[in-house]
Amino acid sequence: MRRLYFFFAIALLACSHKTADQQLIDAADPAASWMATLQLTGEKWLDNSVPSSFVRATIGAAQKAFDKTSGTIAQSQARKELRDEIKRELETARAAAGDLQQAIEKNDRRTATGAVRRFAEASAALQRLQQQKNRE
Amino acid sequence: MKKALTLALGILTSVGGFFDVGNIATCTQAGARFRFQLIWAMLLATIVVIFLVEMSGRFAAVTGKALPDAIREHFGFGFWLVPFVILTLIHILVIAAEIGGMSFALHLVTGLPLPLFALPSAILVWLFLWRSTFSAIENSTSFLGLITLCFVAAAVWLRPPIHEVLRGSLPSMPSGSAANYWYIAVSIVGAVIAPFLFYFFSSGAVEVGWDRSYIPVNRAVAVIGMGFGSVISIAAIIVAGAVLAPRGIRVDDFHQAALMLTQAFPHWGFALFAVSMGVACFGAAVEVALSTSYTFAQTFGWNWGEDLDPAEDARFTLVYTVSLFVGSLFVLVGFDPLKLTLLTMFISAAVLPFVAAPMLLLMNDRMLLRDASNGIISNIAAALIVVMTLVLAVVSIPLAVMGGS
Amino acid sequence: MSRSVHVELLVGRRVRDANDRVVGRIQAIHVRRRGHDYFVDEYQIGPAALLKTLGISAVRLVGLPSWREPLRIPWQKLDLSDPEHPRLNCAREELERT
Amino acid sequence: MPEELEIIRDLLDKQLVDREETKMGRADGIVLALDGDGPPRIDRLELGFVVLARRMHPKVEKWFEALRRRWSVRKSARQMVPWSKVLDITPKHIQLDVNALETPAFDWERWLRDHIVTKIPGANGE
Repeated sequence: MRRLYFFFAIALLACSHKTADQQLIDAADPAASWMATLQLTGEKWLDNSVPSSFVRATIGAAQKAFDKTSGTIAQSQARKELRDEIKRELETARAAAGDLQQAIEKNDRRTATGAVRRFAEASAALQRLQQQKNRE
Repeated sequence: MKKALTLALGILTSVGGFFDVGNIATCTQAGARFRFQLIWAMLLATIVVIFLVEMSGRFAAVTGKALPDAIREHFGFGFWLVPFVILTLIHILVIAAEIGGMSFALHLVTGLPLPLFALPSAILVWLFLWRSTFSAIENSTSFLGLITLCFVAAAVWLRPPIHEVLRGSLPSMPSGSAANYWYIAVSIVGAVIAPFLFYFFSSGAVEVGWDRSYIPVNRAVAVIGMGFGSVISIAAIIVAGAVLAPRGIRVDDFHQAALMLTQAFPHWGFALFAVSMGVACFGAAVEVALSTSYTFAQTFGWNWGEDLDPAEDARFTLVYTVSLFVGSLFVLVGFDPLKLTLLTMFISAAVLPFVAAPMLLLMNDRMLLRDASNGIISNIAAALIVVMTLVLAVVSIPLAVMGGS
Repeated sequence: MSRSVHVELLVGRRVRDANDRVVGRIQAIHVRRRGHDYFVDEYQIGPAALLKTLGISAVRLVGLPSWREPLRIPWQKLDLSDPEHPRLNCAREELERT
Repeated sequence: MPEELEIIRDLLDKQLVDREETKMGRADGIVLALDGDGPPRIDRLELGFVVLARRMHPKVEKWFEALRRRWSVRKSARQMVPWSKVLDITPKHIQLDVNALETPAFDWERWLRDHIVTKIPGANGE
């Protein structure tokens, strides 16, 4: 029986120091999902498939999720570089959301296209973090 | 001829009652998070619900009594009290979730804030119940429900990889996070095997006056009706799996699911999703509100029946009026419709034993059913169902804590 | 002095015999018709009686050997002066012999 | 009327209907009379929330009683139906020789109908 406890202790230890980073990446998962949602929403707006009111409502909901994630970053004990990287992606997404908001009010398709591209990059970056974590 | 008409109506009823806010929420989450891996959960739930719906219809046809009526009379008020209280809470929560679904659909179409539509949705359902007879209700809600076929059309149009869909139809271990996988699987089952379904179905059978000769019709209605509703739900899983999963979009909010039809139907996709959701939730809200009144009326022995004018059964009318109003308060206060729906589906899964067990006991009562009581197959199925619901109930609480993130 | 007993409160009450030992719970009350009125014939105690009342034969549902026959108490043997505590006016064994 | 019955299975909690088979509540309670040294006789049926409340728990009954005194519509808490009023006993219901609308069982129904339901258009299906 003793070996079992030994094995169990090692397993706990192994994942505990990584837990902070892992937890932060998992916590950022909804934000990545919302970035992908805004990307799709922007694309569909450009295809005239969705009304502006829907885009506005989706941006609102996304911003709430971004705020929640930035709150989690503030309290997280994960590695500094990791926290900064996620914060950077969040800022990109937040700015892009603001631009998309203006773009749909002024029907400015060029800015909207730019915003959609930035959503794509930000969500791709966070998804890469997720894949790296899964491979470790 | 009358039987053929009843068969058609019965099937339509099951379509109307089957696909609702619970299915939309759980199927889009399952597809978005695990692509086609959870189709088996929907298939399993459908088989179980077909058995349970067939039994409740057969019981009503043979004894002329609906389930709440029979359970109270047979096991006594003390025994019935606990399931009755639980069922009432579930009824209120499901009404709230359905009104949440309707309000979200109206929010999509108009862009106005969601809580604004809580009372209007409840009043719309109330007006429909107040003025219609049972059969009028059933035909129209189900007919409207056919619009949800757009999910099937979208699933076919997207041409998902068949081998992957088939592999998903067999139970499998999760690739992603296990807790979330089983959390969604349990909520899928909770959404399909909704407790009100049997109580409503048996009351409906009494309303339209089924008798022993309707047992074959009842079986056909259960199989085709539930099967039909299940096809639409599986289509929703496939569409979410094909459109949302590759983009890494999780469904934490209904807004994230609202675009899933736009890939197949660029111009109509958005409107189709809104109308489908609105109509499906409206049909379900009508049925759940009615089911609440049936359960109360049969428990206390009041005159009941939607065919009576409101003046003739004031208490029956009062029950669905109050439950619709109380249900709408949840949405008015600002509960998020998706979280409210998932919570409701979870509690439904957790209380299934309380609801299924009394029914299965009844189905074995030779005195009441004589030769129509459960055969060996139904009994084995019944025993498996009770065990499954117990496992679900036990497993759902820890899962909600771990998997619910 | 005519007293009355509420059946709905009698259901499931534990019955004690003359030696204060618990005999079982009241699960069924059989009555027989004379004219328009019905008069109690016997009471039945125990799990088998409960199952019979619920119309389920244990054999059929679960496949267990059905419990032994319910204990039957002729009406005159049960003292209902205190409905909260029904008492047999004889020992338990006496009942089982008949 | 059947020769033999089992009170709990065949009578208690049974659906009650009047002469025209209008549903009028359930046999929430059954009272046996212990008169003289003969066997107990079924004396009457009882209906009403108070009867049900007492079956749940004496405390619930007191709470119901207080509630009822303050603003209840019903004149008497529990309605008693003498056994002589029983017309027929079938597996589906117990038929009573009464007119449901006049019985206290319908106090609530009448009150709701007169005060709320009929005030709303379309109540009588016109």
